[in-house]
Amino acid sequence: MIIVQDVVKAYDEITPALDHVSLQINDRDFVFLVGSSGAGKTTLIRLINKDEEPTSGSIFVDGVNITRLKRGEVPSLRRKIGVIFQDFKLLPHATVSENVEFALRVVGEHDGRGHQRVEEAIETVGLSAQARRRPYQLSGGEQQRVAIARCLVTDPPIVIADEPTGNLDPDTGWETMNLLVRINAMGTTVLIATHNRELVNTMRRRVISLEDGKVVRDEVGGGYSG
Amino acid sequence: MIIVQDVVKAYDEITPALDHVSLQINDRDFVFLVGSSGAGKTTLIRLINKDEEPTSGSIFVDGVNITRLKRGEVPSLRRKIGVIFQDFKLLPHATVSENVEFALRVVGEHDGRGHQRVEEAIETVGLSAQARRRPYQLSGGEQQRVAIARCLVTDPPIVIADEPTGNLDPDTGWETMNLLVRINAMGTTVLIATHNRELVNTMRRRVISLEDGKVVRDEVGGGYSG
Amino acid sequence: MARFRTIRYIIGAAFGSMWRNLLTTFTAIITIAIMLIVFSTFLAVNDTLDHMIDALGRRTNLVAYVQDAAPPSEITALVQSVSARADVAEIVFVSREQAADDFRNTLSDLAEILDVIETNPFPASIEVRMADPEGLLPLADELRLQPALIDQVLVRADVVGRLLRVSNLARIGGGILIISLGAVTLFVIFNTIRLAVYSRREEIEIMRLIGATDWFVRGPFVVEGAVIGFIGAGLSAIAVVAGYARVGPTLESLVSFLPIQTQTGFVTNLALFTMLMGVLIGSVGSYFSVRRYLEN
Amino acid sequence: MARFRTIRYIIGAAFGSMWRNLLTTFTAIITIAIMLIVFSTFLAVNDTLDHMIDALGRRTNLVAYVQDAAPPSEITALVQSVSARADVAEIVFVSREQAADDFRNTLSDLAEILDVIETNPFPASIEVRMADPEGLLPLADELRLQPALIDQVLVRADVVGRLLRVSNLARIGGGILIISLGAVTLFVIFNTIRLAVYSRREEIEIMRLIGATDWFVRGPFVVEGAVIGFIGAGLSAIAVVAGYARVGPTLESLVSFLPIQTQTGFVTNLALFTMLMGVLIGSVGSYFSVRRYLEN
Ligand SMILES: Nc1ncnc2c1ncn2[C@@H]1O[C@H](COP(=O)(O)OP(=O)(O)OP(=O)(O)O)[C@@H](O)[C@H]1O
Ligand SMILES: Nc1ncnc2c1ncn2[C@@H]1O[C@H](COP(=O)(O)OP(=O)(O)OP(=O)(O)O)[C@@H](O)[C@H]1O
Ligand SMILES: [Mg+2]
Ligand SMILES: [Mg+2]
Repeated sequence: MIIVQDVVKAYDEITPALDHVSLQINDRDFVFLVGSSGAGKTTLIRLINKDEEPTSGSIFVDGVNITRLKRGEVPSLRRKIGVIFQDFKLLPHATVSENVEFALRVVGEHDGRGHQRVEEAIETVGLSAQARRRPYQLSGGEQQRVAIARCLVTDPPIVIADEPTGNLDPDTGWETMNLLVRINAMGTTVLIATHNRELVNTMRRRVISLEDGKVVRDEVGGGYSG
Repeated sequence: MIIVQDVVKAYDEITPALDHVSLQINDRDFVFLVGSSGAGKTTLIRLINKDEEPTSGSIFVDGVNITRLKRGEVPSLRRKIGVIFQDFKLLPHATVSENVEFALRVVGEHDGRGHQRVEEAIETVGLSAQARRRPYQLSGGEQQRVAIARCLVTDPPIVIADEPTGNLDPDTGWETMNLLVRINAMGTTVLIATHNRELVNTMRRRVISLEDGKVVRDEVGGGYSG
Repeated sequence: MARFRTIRYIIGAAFGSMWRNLLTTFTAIITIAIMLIVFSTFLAVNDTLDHMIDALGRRTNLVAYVQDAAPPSEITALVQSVSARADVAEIVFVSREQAADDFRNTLSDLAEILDVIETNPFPASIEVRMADPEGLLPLADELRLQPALIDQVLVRADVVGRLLRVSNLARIGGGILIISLGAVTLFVIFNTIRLAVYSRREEIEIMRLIGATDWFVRGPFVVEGAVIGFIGAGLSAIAVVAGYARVGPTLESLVSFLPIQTQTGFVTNLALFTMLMGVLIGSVGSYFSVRRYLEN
Repeated sequence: MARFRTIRYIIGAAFGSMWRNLLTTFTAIITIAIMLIVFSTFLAVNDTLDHMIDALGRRTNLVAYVQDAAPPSEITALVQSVSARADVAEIVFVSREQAADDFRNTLSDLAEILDVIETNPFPASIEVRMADPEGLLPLADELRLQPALIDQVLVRADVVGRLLRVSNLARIGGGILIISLGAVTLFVIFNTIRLAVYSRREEIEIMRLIGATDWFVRGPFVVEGAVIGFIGAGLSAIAVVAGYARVGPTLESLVSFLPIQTQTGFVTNLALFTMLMGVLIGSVGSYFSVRRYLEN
């Protein structure tokens, strides 16, 4: 469960990126986060992953106030949350396999079945043929799928995807979305920041809408806008 | 005018990224390049910008065989072609203004009216408030719009946009597309690689469709698929 | 088991990254090697000079010229009584012939003078080296009280004083130079590591964002630093030991008029010390270089 | 006009990037400064030793001991005829008293011997320094043909030879060390620049993709390298000139028995040379470091 309580995030003195945001995402929820460019979606995700600190307010993940975490406790929070980053954040010198494997090692689950899990994750996003390539040898969409595979391989209880279909063609985008729906059905909490109107409108799930850092709509079964 | 003649591009020994591609884009054309992830769109753009060399075949830009260009002649080719890169390729340490300004300096047009042109370009993509920020202080969509402003500020005769709306919300995406339509109307040749089905289907322009590195369709007034 | 896998991963990752950044690895090794070669050559030279100064300082500091007419037996008795004193380290009787020979040997470029002079101008003497310089003047006074045996007593206070000054200067100067050069060496090596890590800051940032612990991120860097330091220092140790073995004897024979002595033991210790330093500098340097990017 | 704008941009960009990467700029400057300080200190020491060896080598290399009974007028005539020879650089007549004084002065720690001996054992002599060492042995033979005036002729072939050996050794050794240390200095500085540029390779790649010419990309790096080299070398020059002015006289007075001379002229030239080198190394180093990323 993620609880965001009256959070303000001001990077600088101009307008804050998040302006008194409160919301609650329960376990097993499937939530879309929408809003125009610069609305604050990525900022919210960064705060939940404790990559940035809120200016004020608090955030609870599974009952723990993460703004109070000590340095050494941050890794275990991040292992609980799998993030698909908007800019992928792949290790530039590692191959596709190594990138996915690395996530498994980080959570300490790279055991006997490790290689198999890595291969399965890569297979799931359709990149088996590219497994030995490095990020700069991949197309934009392929890089995005590596990011997805790396997030899913560890089976985290919470998955946060930031614009996971931005570089994917509609078909691959749909497959990705179905994948997220499947893992949600198996118990994973899923939060997706997206601009993909088609997907949001078709899936009719809970939609949280941000505008200039404020929550302007939080609707179960909503569409992309209005 | 861009002429691609029987071009093969094989990064490695497996399947080639481009497989005997031939196509012609006339001056003032407005062309969509579609195809699933990994189809070869970015590869084709890279070849036209001479960022990669074709394995075989030749490419002519304004009558010049660019595969024959010497090292020293490449910059003038690239100044003729404005590219909006899929991964933005912004100078990481420069501000938004400086990034846009840099493009103007490169073409040697940063004269008396330089600052004004930079400001106008930034204004056009709606980033005046962020002009002093650096790329890592911008949202994904804002970075994409900086890339667009940088490409347009120099008024190049050819504009190539690689997935220019991937990180933009539908409204901003439409604005961007209208911008490209406007500059096309003023004489600029425009080539857009995109996955945005909605845009392609609505605009009904010429669509070139790639699949596994082959041109499978080249249709004036086409839709996203078939 | 999990811990063992992690350690294996860290070592593997270290070697992987060394292999991937081969040029950087190589230049880091060479930088460490040459800085340590410069530094340990300097240490070796300094040690040799130290020994030389020691040897010079160990020379006689009191000479009593014996009356030509003194009876040998009384002189022998005198020598024995003096050598019995606790503050005397060494006492030597130098005959007239020996004195002339010594002059010829130590100052060969003036030796011809003796051939010109034709007579031997040197008197016999008793040369004393003190264990405790404090006793020097009292002993001189005592000897002066026996004019029948001793013609004149010379205390080389001047020479001793000057030598001590030179030796102190050399020690202080050497110390300052060693510390400065050591600092330069450390700075250059640390800086090389720092810049190498700087170019991988993005990688560090990504690892942290995925949830890697500090040690998981840092481990490979520290191991890599230790290995690079070890190889670099090893090269330096080989170069210094081999170089010393080759240059030492040549030098010794060339400047035989100075009490130079090659100290193979010292150089071996120096080599071991260098290796240890290499590993330490490499790993500690990496540790701190990475820490900067872990903390913000 | 466009060209002028470009140059202004390049200089502005260079200072901008120095300011942005302040830590890297700073460490590059310090690295250059300390490497050049080590190098020029070494050059200055080497130059001083060179002068010392020269001065030692300028000492007499032929001594003719004059018969005590020789008439002074004939000796004067002989001196004049020898000094007229083209291959003789200098000729000095040393009286008996002078000989004793010289001995006392140059070897003060042996001077007491003269007091002990009580008579003056030194004969008068004619000391000759050759302009051309080739003439040494023929001149000696000529002098030996006048036994009425000249008692004995000593050719210091041994001393000269040994001195030449030491001096050659010092010159060769010094040369090797200068070249090695110069190479180390260059390597460390180039490597620092290389790593600094490496961490900005992405930037270079982007500039090229937008259509920047090689010089547009490279210009700021080269200017930056030159400025950093200039500042680093300037610091080194200041340190060396100031250090020399302070240490030189102290050293001179401490080891007055050796012909050491502080060469302020040399150090000033060295400082200027260092500055030039700094600018050159910095700009050329940047040029080549950037070239790697321009070419692929
Ligand atoms: N490090 C930063 N420093 C200053 N401002 C920042 C920083 N990061 C983000 N911002 C600003 O905060 C606002 C929200 O950014 P955020 O990345 O959360 O937007 P977003 O909703 O993810 O947009 P997009 O859909 O374009 O990715 C933007 O205006 C952005 O410019
Ligand atoms: N440098 C490279 N080395 C090897 N293979 C490469 C390299 N760059 C691209 N490829 C491969 O070539 C194929 C075409 O890539 P390209 O980037 O052109 O695809 P794309 O159509 O732009 O896809 P996307 O929509 O995902 O961006 C992909 O399968 C990719 O893995
Ligand atoms: Mg975002
Ligand atoms: Mg692409």
